[in-house]
Amino acid sequence: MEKNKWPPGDLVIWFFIMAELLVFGVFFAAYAFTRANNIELFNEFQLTLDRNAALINTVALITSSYFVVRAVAAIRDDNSKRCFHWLLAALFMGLVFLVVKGYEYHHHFSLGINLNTNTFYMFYLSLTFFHFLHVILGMIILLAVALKARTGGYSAAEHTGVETGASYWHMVDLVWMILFPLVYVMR
Amino acid sequence: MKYESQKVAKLYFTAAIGLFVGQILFGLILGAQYVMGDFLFPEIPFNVARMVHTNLLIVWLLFGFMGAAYYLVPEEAETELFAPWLAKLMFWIFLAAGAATILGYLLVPYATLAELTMNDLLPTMGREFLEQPTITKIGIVIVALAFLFNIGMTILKGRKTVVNLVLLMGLTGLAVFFLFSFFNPVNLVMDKYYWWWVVHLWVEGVWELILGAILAFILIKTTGVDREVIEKWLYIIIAMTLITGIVGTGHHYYWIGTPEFWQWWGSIFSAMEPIPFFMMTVYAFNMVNKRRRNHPNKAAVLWALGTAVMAFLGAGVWGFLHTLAPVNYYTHGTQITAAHGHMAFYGAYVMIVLAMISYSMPMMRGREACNSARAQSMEMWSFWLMTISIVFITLFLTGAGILQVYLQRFSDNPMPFMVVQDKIALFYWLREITGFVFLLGLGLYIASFFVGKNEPEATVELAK
Amino acid sequence: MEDKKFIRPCTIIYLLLLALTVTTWFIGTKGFSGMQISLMVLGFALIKGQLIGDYFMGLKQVAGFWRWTVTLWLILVGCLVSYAFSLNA
Amino acid sequence: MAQAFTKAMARNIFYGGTVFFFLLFLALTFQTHSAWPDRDNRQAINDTVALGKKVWEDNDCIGCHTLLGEGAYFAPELGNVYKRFGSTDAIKAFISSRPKEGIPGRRSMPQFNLSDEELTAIAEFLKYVSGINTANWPPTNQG
Repeated sequence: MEKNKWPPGDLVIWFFIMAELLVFGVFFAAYAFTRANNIELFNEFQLTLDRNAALINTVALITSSYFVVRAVAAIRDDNSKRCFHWLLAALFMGLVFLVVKGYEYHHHFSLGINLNTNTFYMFYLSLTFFHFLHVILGMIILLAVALKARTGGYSAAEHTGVETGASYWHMVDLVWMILFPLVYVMR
Repeated sequence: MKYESQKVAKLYFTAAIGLFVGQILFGLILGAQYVMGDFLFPEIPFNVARMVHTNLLIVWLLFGFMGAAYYLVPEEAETELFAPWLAKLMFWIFLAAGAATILGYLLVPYATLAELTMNDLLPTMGREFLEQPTITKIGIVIVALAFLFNIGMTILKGRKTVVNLVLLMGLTGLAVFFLFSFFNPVNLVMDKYYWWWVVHLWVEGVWELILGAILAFILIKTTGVDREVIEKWLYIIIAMTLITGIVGTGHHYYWIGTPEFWQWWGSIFSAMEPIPFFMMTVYAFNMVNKRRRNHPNKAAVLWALGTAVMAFLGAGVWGFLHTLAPVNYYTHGTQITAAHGHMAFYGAYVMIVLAMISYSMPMMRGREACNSARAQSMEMWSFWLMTISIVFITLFLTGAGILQVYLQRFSDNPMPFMVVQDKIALFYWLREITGFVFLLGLGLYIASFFVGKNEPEATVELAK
Repeated sequence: MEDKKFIRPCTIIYLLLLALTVTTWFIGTKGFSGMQISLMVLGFALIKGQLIGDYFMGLKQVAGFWRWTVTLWLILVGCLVSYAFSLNA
Repeated sequence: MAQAFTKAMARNIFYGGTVFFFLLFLALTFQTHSAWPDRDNRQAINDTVALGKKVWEDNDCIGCHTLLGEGAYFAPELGNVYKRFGSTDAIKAFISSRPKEGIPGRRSMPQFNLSDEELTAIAEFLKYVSGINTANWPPTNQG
């Protein structure tokens, strides 16, 4: 099969995907190295996190990403309507993520936990909240793409917008794939 | 120059250069006081000279930005300025207010000035860079509003280009964030926190939009590269600037009573602040290399490229040097900060204003496109003198800073501040001498406006 | 059809991602700890990341620099994190 | 068909990114506010300290000194001067003993002719500042 020179979507988004990955990468490394100096603290408070909620969220994001893959496939097939439906499904899974994560935050905040409580919670809240905001941003992008798809704004010949939104959304998923084990599981 | 009303910029630029000279003279006084502690004491104490030095810098850069806006907005919008009379009126008001404030600093003790201007009604004075009496601050707001109105109406009735839009956003942000200078709680930590919303969000936020817009304008004009390409780059650069710069404010929140999560957030985001500056360097050189024509104003192109390089070095590299929290723990509040400040301001803001002056002044003075070859060559000499001087000033201050950090904070037997100052006096002497070379460069710069007046304009052939 | 060629591997990848996720979760709920376990979990995460990059993001169909962007990032993060976890093991 | 490196996309990222990060900044600011009661020594603030801050500002002390590392680098750091000098009396004595005409050849603090009340106030202000939790900055007592 003929290979492309460029990744799917608008190239600009890929520059920002790289920038975002860089920031998250630095955050991950900072977490890991700080943990190395505070192992007891990190191990103790990691246990207070809700791993079941994190599982639901991981599944939600993977599923959502998969739905977006289907949406891209649909538009390549010139089927705007199907593309729109898959995007809606993806958005719904994004919403699931936000609700579950919101529930987790509610739990922590009701215990009076915030960025200043201790180093572990500082990292936990910083990392997940920064990611949380990315989920919201990604959903806004997907929503914009979905609305345009519904009015037939894309076609098999021209659907850069769908691919752009999809690439960003996969990045949000990708980051969570590392975040979940690092913060919730590895000890 | 296509529109008569653009000429109002000439007033602004003239004032800017005049105040620039004042700034440098007071810089030399400060440098002398660093090595001869009793110089001009008690007539002009250090704090007064420093206020004059920094306030003149801010005011002349504002004059420069306004002049640049009055010149480029009508040309971009393809229409005359909305109200040239208002621009002239505001010029004189601003100049008078600025001059009165500086004279106030110099003629009466600061405490008396505070009393005379009724600072107690709304105390805003006595904080770094915001030393202006409250009434001057209110005056600045009024001038800024009138200016924004004038520029905004011009843009509204004319063509809406990205350059104009970004410039307008930058100038609006400048006015909006200045409002935080009126917030001065007794709680020092809160005071400092919001003080940075003026200072940081200006110089590492909205001012960079202004810088980006002016640079884009100059590049469009001098290289003939497609506007679409330049505007796209402009968007990406300012996007990166704000994405890194807003949370990057956190690098000021390490040691002033703010919570410790800022050490992480500030370090990570401010470590990325050099990226937009690097992109700006790449972009400026790229555009010049891809130029569709050779502009005969070589000096303006030199200033524009110089801005890109020096902003990256001063703001990007020298900023990065001490932005990470573990490093900043030792360097915070030392000559390292001063070194960074000098090169960053010169590279990013002084040079962009001089680039704009260099590009537009010849046309406002009746030339077709540029000055004579002799005037340009003199101007380029001044470019190199001033730029190399500032590089050396930065290096000397960095040397002083490194020694200061070691002797005062890092060694086994930390020495008192004043003892350390004596030990690093050599660097201060070198800095002061270099300052005179800078003044020489500035003198040449001004002289370049007066030489070769009767000679023909430089042509493209000569420019190659 | 082009369509199926694209979807089918993605569906398989999707199921694979789910399986790895559940495994990770299982290790987490059991509270297993230690360097070997941690590195294994990290390994799963890196594999998941690579799959997402290759198939969902479609980088497998790309040649040249961009093909390796996600991979490079994963290697970098993987090295830093595993080094940090090996420090006090 | 991708590859277009479009201006519209760059614009959207600029607007989206700016709003996004400004909101993030506001969220962090909110967290900062909630952390302050434990760090900023607000319980020490009273009318004397308020007057002290006014004296500090009205004489532009920041024009020579740093306070918590911010200001001019011409004279010593004062955020920890209370700890360095050991008492408010020592601070008052230093300020009031500055010679009017300076010291030949050396840097000298001007004589500000402060009243007793103002002297007490500035010393109390500096004492309040020394109680702010600065994450162990400065590294040494010398500032």
